[in-house]
Amino acid sequence: MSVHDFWTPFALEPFLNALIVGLSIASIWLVAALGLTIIYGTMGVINMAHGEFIMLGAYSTYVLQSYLGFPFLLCLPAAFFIVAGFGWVIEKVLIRHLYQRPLDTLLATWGVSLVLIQGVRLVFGGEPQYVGVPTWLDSAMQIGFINLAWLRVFIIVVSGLMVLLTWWILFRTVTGVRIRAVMQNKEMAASFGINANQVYSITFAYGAGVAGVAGALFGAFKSLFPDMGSGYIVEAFLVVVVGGGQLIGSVFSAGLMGEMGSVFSYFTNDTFARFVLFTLIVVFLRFRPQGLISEAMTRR
Amino acid sequence: MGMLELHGVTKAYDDFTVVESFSFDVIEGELRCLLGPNGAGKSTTMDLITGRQKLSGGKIVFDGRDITGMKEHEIARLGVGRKFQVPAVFRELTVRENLEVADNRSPNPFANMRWFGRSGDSRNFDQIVDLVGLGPRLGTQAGFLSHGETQWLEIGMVLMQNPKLLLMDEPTAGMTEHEKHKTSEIFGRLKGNHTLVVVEHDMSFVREIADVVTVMHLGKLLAEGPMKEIEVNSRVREVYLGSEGNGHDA
Amino acid sequence: MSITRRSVLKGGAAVTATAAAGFPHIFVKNLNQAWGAPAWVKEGEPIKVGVLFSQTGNLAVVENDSTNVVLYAIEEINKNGGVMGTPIEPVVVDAKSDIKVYSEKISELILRDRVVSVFGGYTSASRRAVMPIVFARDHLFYYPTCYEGRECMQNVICTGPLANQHSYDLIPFMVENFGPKVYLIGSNYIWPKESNKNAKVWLERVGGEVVGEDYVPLGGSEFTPIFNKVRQQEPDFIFSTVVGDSDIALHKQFKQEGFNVDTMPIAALTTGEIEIRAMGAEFGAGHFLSAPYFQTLDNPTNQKFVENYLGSKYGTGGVTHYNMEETYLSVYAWKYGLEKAIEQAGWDGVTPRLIRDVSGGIRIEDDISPEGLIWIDPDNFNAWLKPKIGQCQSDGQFKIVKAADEHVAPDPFSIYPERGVCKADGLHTEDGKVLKNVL
Amino acid sequence: MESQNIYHNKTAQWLSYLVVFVGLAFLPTFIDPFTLNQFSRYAVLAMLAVSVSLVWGFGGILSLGQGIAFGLAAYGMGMTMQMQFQDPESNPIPSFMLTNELSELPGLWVPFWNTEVGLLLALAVPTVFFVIFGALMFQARVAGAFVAIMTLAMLAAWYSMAYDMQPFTAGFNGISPPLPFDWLGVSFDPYSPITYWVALGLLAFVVLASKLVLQSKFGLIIQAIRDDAERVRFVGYNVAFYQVVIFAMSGFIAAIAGITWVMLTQYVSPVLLEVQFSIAMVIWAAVGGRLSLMGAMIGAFLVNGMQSYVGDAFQSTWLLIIGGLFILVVRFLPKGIAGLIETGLGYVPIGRRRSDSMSSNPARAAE
Repeated sequence: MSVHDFWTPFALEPFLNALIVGLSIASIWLVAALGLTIIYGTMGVINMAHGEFIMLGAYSTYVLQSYLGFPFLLCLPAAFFIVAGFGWVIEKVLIRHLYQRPLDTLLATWGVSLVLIQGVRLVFGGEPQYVGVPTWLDSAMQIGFINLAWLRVFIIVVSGLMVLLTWWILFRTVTGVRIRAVMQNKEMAASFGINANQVYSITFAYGAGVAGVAGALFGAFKSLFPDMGSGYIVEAFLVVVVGGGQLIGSVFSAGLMGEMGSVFSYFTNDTFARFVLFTLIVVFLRFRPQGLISEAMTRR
Repeated sequence: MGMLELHGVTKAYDDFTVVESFSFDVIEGELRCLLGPNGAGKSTTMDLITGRQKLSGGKIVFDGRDITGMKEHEIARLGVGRKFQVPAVFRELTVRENLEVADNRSPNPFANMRWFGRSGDSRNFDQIVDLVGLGPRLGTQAGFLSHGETQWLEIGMVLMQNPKLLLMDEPTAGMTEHEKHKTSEIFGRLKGNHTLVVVEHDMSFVREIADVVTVMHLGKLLAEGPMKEIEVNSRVREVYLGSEGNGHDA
Repeated sequence: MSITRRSVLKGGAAVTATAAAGFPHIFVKNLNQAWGAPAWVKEGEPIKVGVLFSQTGNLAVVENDSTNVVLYAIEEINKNGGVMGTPIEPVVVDAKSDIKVYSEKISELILRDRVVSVFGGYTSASRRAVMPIVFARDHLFYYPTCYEGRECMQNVICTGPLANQHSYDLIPFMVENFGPKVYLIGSNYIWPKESNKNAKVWLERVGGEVVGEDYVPLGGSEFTPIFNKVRQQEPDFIFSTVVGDSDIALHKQFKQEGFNVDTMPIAALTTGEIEIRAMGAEFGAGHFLSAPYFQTLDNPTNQKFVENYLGSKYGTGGVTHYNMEETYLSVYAWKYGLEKAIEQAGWDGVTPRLIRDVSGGIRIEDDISPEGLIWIDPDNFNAWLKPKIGQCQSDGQFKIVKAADEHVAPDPFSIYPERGVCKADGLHTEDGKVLKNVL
Repeated sequence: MESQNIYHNKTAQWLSYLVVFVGLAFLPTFIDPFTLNQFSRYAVLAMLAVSVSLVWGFGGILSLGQGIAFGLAAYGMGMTMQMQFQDPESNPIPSFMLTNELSELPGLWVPFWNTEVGLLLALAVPTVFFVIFGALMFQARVAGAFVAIMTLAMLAAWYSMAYDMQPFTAGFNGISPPLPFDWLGVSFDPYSPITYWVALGLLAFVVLASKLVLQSKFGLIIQAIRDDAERVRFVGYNVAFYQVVIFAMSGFIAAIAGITWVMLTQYVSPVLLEVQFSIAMVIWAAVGGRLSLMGAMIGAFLVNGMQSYVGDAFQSTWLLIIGGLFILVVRFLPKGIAGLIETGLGYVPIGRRRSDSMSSNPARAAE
């Protein structure tokens, strides 16, 4: 295999397009990792069932659309509430009892993911399902040499809106103040009369709901099958960890990883790009275990 | 030459200085108390000596060697033992196992893989157990000890290290009067044989044990001298009485 | 060697009871029998065959149909008198879509259940995982779907197309109708690469040109970077060997990226009825597929097959497709082989290997075979068949636009002639050696 | 004085190991070759569970990357066995390499012509990798969930690598050496008692060596690090060094398992490097009891045995059952089956201390 076969020659316009594709990939990573960022960043819980929350979001959309005739746009908020409900229950029944054992939450949520995958497979069968999207999302945008599917533009916009919404909730509402208070010091927050348990429930449900929206979006450009979520979990975690568990950090790390992925796969192939990316991340974490962005460490 | 010398030690975060060109000397066999109100920088100083935090400036000499910038375990191996403010023992191990771990005669993992002996036959295991009075509790898991017992266990662990210098961060914190009394007995027996630096809030306890007292305030040296002098020092009284009433624990 | 024998001895749970049954024969065909193992088949006693597909997990989507169609074929044969009056008994196991389980289950079938042959597998990975025990016990495995070839095994019979048969007509047809420039997109593993190499051979003959070649990870669903390059290269058509979920994502994103199916269609080797159903017909319409079988094939045998199969309890999937039909044929190939072996050596003399050895040249006529006559190559034991080209219509079914004029020979080493020639007894290399079980 | 529970009695522990292994050694007398092969496989999986128990239960390092060592060693063994089949004259390269335009054996494969060198590489490469990777992590004081994530990412990277480097690995299709492993004049037929004894012997070696190590002072220190790594530093131990050693040990065990696995299955593919598989190892250890080597071993036998036998009966609800079981174990039985046994045995002798905080406060290690 010669070098020429392996490397695509450089040309400016497609390269710029590759950068835009990178933006689109980044938005997918971001939307996949957003819920996890909220849950991990606030509660320190490693939720291995996150991918399955995404899957549940996709299947909710499928059910709402195919059986109840919901329009696609309405499915997004609906998926949010359905999966948030799921998350709320799981937090109450399981996660709540494991806050003292963070590694065990990781394992327990892995069990949850097995149950969810198989549960969905039992109910809907293993064959792939699909979600229809409005026709205006089924074409591509063309401005000059820039090409991007409208669906991708839509995902970029939705993910941007969700980041803004989350930011607004965290930093501009009373609930947000409570969440941040609990995040920084649970005991202190409790002494101010904040019910930490309630905050955790809300946060977990919100994070799950955001994952649900991600699932609803992903159903539009790929097929739905019960273990579709397991493909997201590693990447989503890397986005979160590299971003230091912060909202803004995840935005940056998703952007960075999306662009790197796109540019790598422009020059070489996708699989190799993954390997390079993962290795770089491991090395990066070695030197900055706290991620791209982290608050000053408080020590006693 | 002192056992422990701090020369202009400084620790600063971005816009905030916790310890500012702080110097002091501890000579061999001395029991030094380090006093100061909350936020004076006492625990930070302990962290700096033991390598838990990195210095922003100055240098630390221990037993004639510059230990500035060394790693925690290297400093500990040179003979600095430390007891923490919040007692830190291995909660899932028994009291005996805690003490065995603390007996650090060999740092090499491969040597320790071949070591199956009980520390019962080690240099001063029985003595130390006797000193901290945990003989009947040797088989108990450390997580089940009372608060006072946990403090004593940690003191015992520090002693098992056979250190040249013992740093004790608030050894009586959270103890009952009875427990405090027993602790001061332990210190009485350590005094003379060991070099100790004790951080303490409890004035009566300090009065019982201290030779020389160093007072810190806002990261700086405020006063140094025998307890009697310190108690009448007007600057100390100002700082202390201002913040902590009559100087006894609240 | 002595170890092997001992374990075999112990293996027959009923060694002492049945030793006598196998021993009296003078013409011992097989070591196992020499050592007193029971006969593989007995007249009047149900003949056990193994059915090794995934019924659970992600491969089940395709392999459930495989299990079903094998059971359907066995039921059909049994209804018509079985094998020379003796019924067939399928032993069905679930490989759980886990390669590790395939290898565990095949030994269960061979050693414990003592089936005479096994039908199984849909992926090359599962085929390779089960091979060692099949070789070691000189057993017989029917691999009923397409694969890359380039292997020469003495214990396998395959009824699907090899890489050299698959694009035989497709590439010339596409170049002729759409233009010479092609972009190759495949899943990142051996079969797509081998298929692309074969496609390039055909391209060279008809004056085509490869303008790009890309592979996505199995299960990958992100095609925008590749479509970005496609847009840059402006090919006349895309040749796709993308499989499974990725295939669905490919077709969906093709449309969403705004490409026109009329001027740059996808010519695929795998996008059949089942995949179209999973993506929605509007994403598949207009694209091309090369396969030996389509549900819409217009002949009485196929009409009967579709009608009967979909009407039976096995036909819950609602469609028939090429993989399913190839699996169906493998059961008949086995039946004919077994009958021939019994004629040759008697019931007691039948061994799995004997069935394989006599299967060369077996024909499945068009009164049985929905795709029309096929026969098993006597050298490499793959199938001679006629690939066909279908274009997907808006209802999700294919319109046959071209069928091969004559049968295409399977040739596993077509592009590696220097490696040797695959014959019944092994790969004959240039220096005159015969290598067994090359994979 | 120390503990009233016979579960904590070291002599009793060693005796129980003796009984179990001697019992297992006589298995070939009773069962058929297929079941024997199955048990050999379980023995390999038990090694993996033991390696998890060692590094996670006792070392406090939740490694989700045990599959790396397992997979790398498996590839080493697969390559060794494949080269035993190749012939320098007439059949110099494995057939899958043809697809990838290789006309001669790549340098990476050349050492595997020699079986001893191949075996050595299969064991050494993963172990050395674990040393380097461990040093990278533990010197930076990466701990807790971060270790889990980093090992996971590394595993995913290796998976992509094994999958993508098709000229060397055959990618997803995998390598299946057609003949049994042949060494020292013995052909290790996967279905023969001798192969079973090899697997069992290696398991016994792994378990007993781990047990010894845990009873040594090293074992105490490693458990102390699990409880409070920082405190151990102030005692004067180089925590990172200790963590690297235990991590590499677990990697070495997983490598032994990888070699044995290929001997038993004659097949290697990237599936061995899948995330699901590595997490499954943690599940076995957790179900059996992460704080007990024997428990982890039993967990592996039990979960896999159930999967083979009970799983078929339940078919599609099986994953549901195993997922649910796992949730219940994590939630209510953090010490797994071994914890149950410990509690059970606690009632047997007289004078056991009752402690109500047992369930919320995991009691002391079993070893």
